[in-house]
Amino acid sequence: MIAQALDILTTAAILYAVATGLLLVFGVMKIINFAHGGLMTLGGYAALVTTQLGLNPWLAIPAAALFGAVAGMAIERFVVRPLYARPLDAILATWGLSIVIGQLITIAFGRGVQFAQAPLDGTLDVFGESYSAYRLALVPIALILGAGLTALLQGTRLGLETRAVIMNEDLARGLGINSGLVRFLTFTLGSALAAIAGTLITPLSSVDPGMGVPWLVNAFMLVLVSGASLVSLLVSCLVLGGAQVLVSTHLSPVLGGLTIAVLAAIILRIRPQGFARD
Amino acid sequence: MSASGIEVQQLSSGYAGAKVIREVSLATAPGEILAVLGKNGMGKSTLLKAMMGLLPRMGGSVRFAGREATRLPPYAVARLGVGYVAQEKALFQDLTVEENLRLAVRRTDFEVALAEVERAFPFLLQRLKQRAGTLSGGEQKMLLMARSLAVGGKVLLIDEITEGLQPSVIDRLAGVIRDARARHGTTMLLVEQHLPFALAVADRWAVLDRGEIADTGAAGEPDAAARILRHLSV
Amino acid sequence: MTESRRLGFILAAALLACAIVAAGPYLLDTYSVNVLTRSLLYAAVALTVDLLWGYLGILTFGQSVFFAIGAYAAGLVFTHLDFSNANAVLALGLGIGAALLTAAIVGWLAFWHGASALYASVITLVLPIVATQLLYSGGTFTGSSSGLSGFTSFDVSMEGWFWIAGFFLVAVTTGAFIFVKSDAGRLLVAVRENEQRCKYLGLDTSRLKIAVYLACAAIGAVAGYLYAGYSMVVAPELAGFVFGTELVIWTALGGRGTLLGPVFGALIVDYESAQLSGDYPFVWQLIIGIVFVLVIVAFPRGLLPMVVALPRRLLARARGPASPAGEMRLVRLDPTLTQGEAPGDGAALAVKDVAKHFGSLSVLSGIDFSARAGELVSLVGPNGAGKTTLMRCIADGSERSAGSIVVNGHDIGRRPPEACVALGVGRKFQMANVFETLTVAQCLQVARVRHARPSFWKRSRTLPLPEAALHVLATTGLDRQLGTPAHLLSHGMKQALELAMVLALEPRVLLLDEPTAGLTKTERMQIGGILTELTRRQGLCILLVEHDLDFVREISSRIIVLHQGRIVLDGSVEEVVNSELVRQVYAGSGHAGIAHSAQPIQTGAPA
Amino acid sequence: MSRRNLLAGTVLAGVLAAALGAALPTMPAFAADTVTIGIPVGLSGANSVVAPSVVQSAELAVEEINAKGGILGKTVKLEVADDASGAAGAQKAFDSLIFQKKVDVLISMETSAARNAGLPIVNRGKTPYIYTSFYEGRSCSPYMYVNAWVPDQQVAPIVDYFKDKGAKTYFLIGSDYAFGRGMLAFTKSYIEKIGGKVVGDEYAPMDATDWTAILSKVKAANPDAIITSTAGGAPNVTLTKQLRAAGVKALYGNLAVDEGTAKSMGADAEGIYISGSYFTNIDTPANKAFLAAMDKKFGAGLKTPNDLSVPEYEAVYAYKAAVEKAGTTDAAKVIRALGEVSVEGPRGTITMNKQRHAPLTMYLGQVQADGGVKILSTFKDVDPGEQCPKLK
Repeated sequence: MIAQALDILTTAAILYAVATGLLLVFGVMKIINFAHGGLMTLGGYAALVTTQLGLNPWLAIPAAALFGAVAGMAIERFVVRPLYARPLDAILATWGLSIVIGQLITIAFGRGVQFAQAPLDGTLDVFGESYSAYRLALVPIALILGAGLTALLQGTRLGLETRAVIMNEDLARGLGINSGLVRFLTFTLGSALAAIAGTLITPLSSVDPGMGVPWLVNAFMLVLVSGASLVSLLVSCLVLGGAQVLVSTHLSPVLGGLTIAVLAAIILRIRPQGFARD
Repeated sequence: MSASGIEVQQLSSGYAGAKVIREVSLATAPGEILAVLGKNGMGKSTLLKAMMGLLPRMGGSVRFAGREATRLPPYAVARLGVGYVAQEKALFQDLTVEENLRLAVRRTDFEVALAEVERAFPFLLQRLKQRAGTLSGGEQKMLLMARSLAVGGKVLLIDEITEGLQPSVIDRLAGVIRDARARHGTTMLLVEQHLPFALAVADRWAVLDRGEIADTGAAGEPDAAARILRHLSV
Repeated sequence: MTESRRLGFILAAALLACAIVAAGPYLLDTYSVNVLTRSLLYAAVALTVDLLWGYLGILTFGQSVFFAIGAYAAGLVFTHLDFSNANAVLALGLGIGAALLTAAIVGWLAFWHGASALYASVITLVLPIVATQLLYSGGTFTGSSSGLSGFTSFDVSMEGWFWIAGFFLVAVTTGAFIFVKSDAGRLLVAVRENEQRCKYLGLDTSRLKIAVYLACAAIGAVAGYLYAGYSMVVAPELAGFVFGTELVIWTALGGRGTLLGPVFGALIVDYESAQLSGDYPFVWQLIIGIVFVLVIVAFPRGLLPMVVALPRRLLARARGPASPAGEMRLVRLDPTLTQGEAPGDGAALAVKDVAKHFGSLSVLSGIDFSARAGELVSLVGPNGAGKTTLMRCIADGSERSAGSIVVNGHDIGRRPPEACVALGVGRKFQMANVFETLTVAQCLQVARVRHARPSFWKRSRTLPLPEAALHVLATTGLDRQLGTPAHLLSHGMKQALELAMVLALEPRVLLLDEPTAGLTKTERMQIGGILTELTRRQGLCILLVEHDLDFVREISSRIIVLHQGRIVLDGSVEEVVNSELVRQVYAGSGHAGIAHSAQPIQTGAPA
Repeated sequence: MSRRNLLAGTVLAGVLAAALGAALPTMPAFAADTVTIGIPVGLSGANSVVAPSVVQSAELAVEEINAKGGILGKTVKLEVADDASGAAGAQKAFDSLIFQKKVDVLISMETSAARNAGLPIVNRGKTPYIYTSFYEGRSCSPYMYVNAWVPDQQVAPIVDYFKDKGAKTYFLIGSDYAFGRGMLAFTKSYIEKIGGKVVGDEYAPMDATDWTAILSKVKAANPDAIITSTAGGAPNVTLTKQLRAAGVKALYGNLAVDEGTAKSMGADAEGIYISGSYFTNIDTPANKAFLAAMDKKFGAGLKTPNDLSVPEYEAVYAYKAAVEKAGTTDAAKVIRALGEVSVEGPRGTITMNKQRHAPLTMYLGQVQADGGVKILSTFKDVDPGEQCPKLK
């Protein structure tokens, strides 16, 4: 029981960390960024380079944020900006970009599976259950990420302007808010978050040019179900991530792998706004 | 400083392929209040949106307080010190009163802005943490007005602020507008359908008919109401 | 060019293509024949992506699944039951049947009334992921990751397969080409352009989408079946997301909405990748990725239109101005046939206690009125009074929050717009709402689909319209611009076109939201004349929202005044015009006089 | 066209021109005095990690053979083609090698999907084909020989060893694909045959990298030993990492990890039991000579030789022996000869004479703290069992 509760909790935490960047971009720009997986991969390699340089593995997080942000700026300026009016094309173009990112990484680092040093090893005892320390650490990390993002959105001028653009872009522009700049910064931040997520999953996963892609579809479905709210994303991650763990444990891991995608599709069929409020 | 308030010359605008306003020219002195009247669908809101840059300007020019705004995007127009009070969905319903005010106030000190709000609508200060969407219709209009005043801009464009309001609220808005002009010399363009309000507040008026200026005059002229009603009446 | 000459031309092109296919094995080396045989089959699937995405506007990542279904049907039957002619037929039947069933389920999920384009894409994205996983977990039955191999198949030579694949592709492409250029095929573009208008023209767009989706699934399954028969192997990657997106990439590169572009895109890219990926596997994929992004961003129409544009422009210069496209002749329908359904006993339109609210915000409440056939009722009131909302409630059963609406004696219940159209409701929108890329004549043809089933292969040269629609066309001069694409029309002309389209539906209850905005004075008066004539001669019941009160006064038989979501006055023109109340509503000082409109306001401070 | 479009168009045209330039056909060598060996291999996709080592060992074999006068006096030439580790890519690669490059033989280390996709093309081209990757077994074609292990050969060493260590309960974990299922099905029946008990067997999707739910079950079942057979690369690595992170202490046998991967996994790999027909530590003169030659030829660029690359090296020699025995490169004769010749290589003496498969000497090893593999025991000439009873 306890093990399963911890599984659900940590799975939800991982999913949350992976999906926030995508959610932010979708919320502000109404664009699904299929390069999210590629940007996660970038973060994974940032972790690799960091540990190969002999630096503290935790330093991988700011390094990844930097890489992701720079890539995000370039992508927004040259690919996403011309496509605001064509959201379906934006999906395709960002998917093409993730192919490009994957191949560039392959050419630079090779196709092989690489290993980055994990910042935390071993297990912790929780209510008599010994459990992976790093997985447990992901729960507060995801919460910090969520709280930090909430603080940014709720507590700063930029966050306020971002929320205003999400709610009503025309009105925001009429009040002197440069919504183009807000979009640019949002995409940059979303890309940085994607890269951070890539770093966070490396201790659980391996580093290879395709590492981010398997996460993409689940993250994408979670975002669609959540609308543009960080709170409903938390709910979706717990509910759908929990369902995934339960199905994997009690039915079959193969069905478990499909749970999030299929459940999300059905939820959206019944309730197009998903878990979002109105 | 320039000697001009609002200068609109030969402005045309509308939606893809359809000009709603055609070569409209208007001008006000600094600190002057101009009311634009007209029936529904005659292009009044289009005029304001085109001035702000929210709709494409298909010819002509716009200047505020002597500064060129014809080619500026909306946020840049707003940063020239032009406040815009839209007719519909002009508040962020899910944001609090305070956040709605903060969004509009850029460089100005927020405390100074709040003092301005307190002077006009003191009740809003008690509601700062309330979501704007939970305010009543009249209160929302007052918040809208307060937000424009808080900016402390040189020019205000106001689209049918009186729509659907009780007479007492309308009276109060009229007072606030006159007060603002008296204290800050704000230039204003009011789009209105409420004739008594328009004539009570404005210095001059213009009637827009099918996208063109059909008539103009001073608010003080004795036959103003009659002339305007001819354009508005059934 | 006459219709038969046009079709003859297409068939001649198809025959030429067949000749090229027939010559293929004699001109190409064995290697190219082998690789191209598969590419030809992939191209047939890419074609279905184009039909769905380029024409119907549904971005699909899941066409690979139908290809795999056809392939696996053959693989499974030949592996587990052995190959025989009877089993070959069985496998084909199973493949098509399973593809249709899958497509029906996906269609039900993805294309319901109100589903967004993004949602449909999401479903097609989930589909290959689920399908691949099912194939993996099929154990020895599906061969899991290794797929099925080593089964016996048709005894056909390599050249034979090349011809089969080639002729199949030519047949499918020709069929698709004839279809999309036919009267029925034009509906695809109409749905992509403006699905809402289609629904309000009485077309069940969900059904149309599902029908096309089913057809595309069947084509994909046949291609997959041929693939398995030829290559004698099936593998899960055939169903995968990667192959699904590859199909989209080929389509995008070739040029969506051109049919030939995706076909050549698939052939060239797949053939080239066979050549290049051996030597430069990563660089090749990088190039494809970069070119794809570039095309999507800078040349969304793809490369074929660019390639074709230059010679065509030169050709056009040599030939001089283009001759007007196929001439369309207007035909007047016999008025005795266009009366539509006879009005029921009671009122043509009865609105009982209708209310509409968004959350706690009430937009309409207690709306109660009825209108007889032959009446022209005008709805007036200031902005935000709820006029357009009321129109919407009458034309779409799912809109209102409470109350009932009866049209010609039938309660509309919760029916969608297309079903309300079938009951006799016709709605013209406030902003001109037409199909921008279609010509005037084509827009009108789409509007007539409900009455005259369009041909799946021909283009009609005549356009039979009811008199009222013809009258609008003649009055506004649109009858001389039948070949003009709608986006080139002025705003006023678009308004007139939309009115004609709605009249072409032969409605019994006509909802008009500002039909004359943007028209000149004379045009307005002419439209007014047409409307009054419709009510008088054909017994239409018209509900008109209009701001031009002069116009309203001129043509109405009755006026309803809405204010803040309620009916404040319902009476004759005289009564309304002379009402002090209405004057106050419009001059903005009437609030005190309208008791129920006053909302309590807490101001928190003395005024 | 606007200036921007023009610019983009120029760039596009440039890219296309580059692509087409690269497309200029590489003319097949048609000299009668060469023997061409085709190597379809997963340069991209799942197998791309191991593919370079496979190509290197083939290159070494060819260089050595040519240095000693080639095969029947003809120079040996390699043609490598990428199969993208999957069926569609394999079809292109086999088409290209057989019909365009007209190779005399195919020697391939590939995924089962790629092999299956290639076989019908091999049948059409009637080309001799040596498959050099361990696989789930029972793939048969009159044109194909296999010189790598199948479950019947690999599983016994590990399970026997675990039994000796006192293990009674076993938990099996695999990726849901043909190799994973095939290996574990055999493992399960073997464990039960020798009196052990399988307390759980679980499969995750082939590309899964999240093993949470399965690991919770493992912890709940608390088995004496765990045997895993996952897809190579990321799934294998993630399983090992997460298994270690979860603090599972049972004996851990991994049927799918190779020496190089184990080395790069670092501390997480320590203690894993692996079984195979080749480890770099095999202490024979043939292996030492092979490693020295590889080191000399590739130096710093050397990819560690492994259980997938060494069979490739030996297969080239097997083909040489078969051609020399047949006295010709004629396909039918070479195919017959392939089942009769023996090759002395780094893995020992190998003859593909058991229903197109080969008896192999198998080793049980354990990964050490430094990443090296210590060989614990050796099993001589393990029989592949009934693989293709219909073929001789």
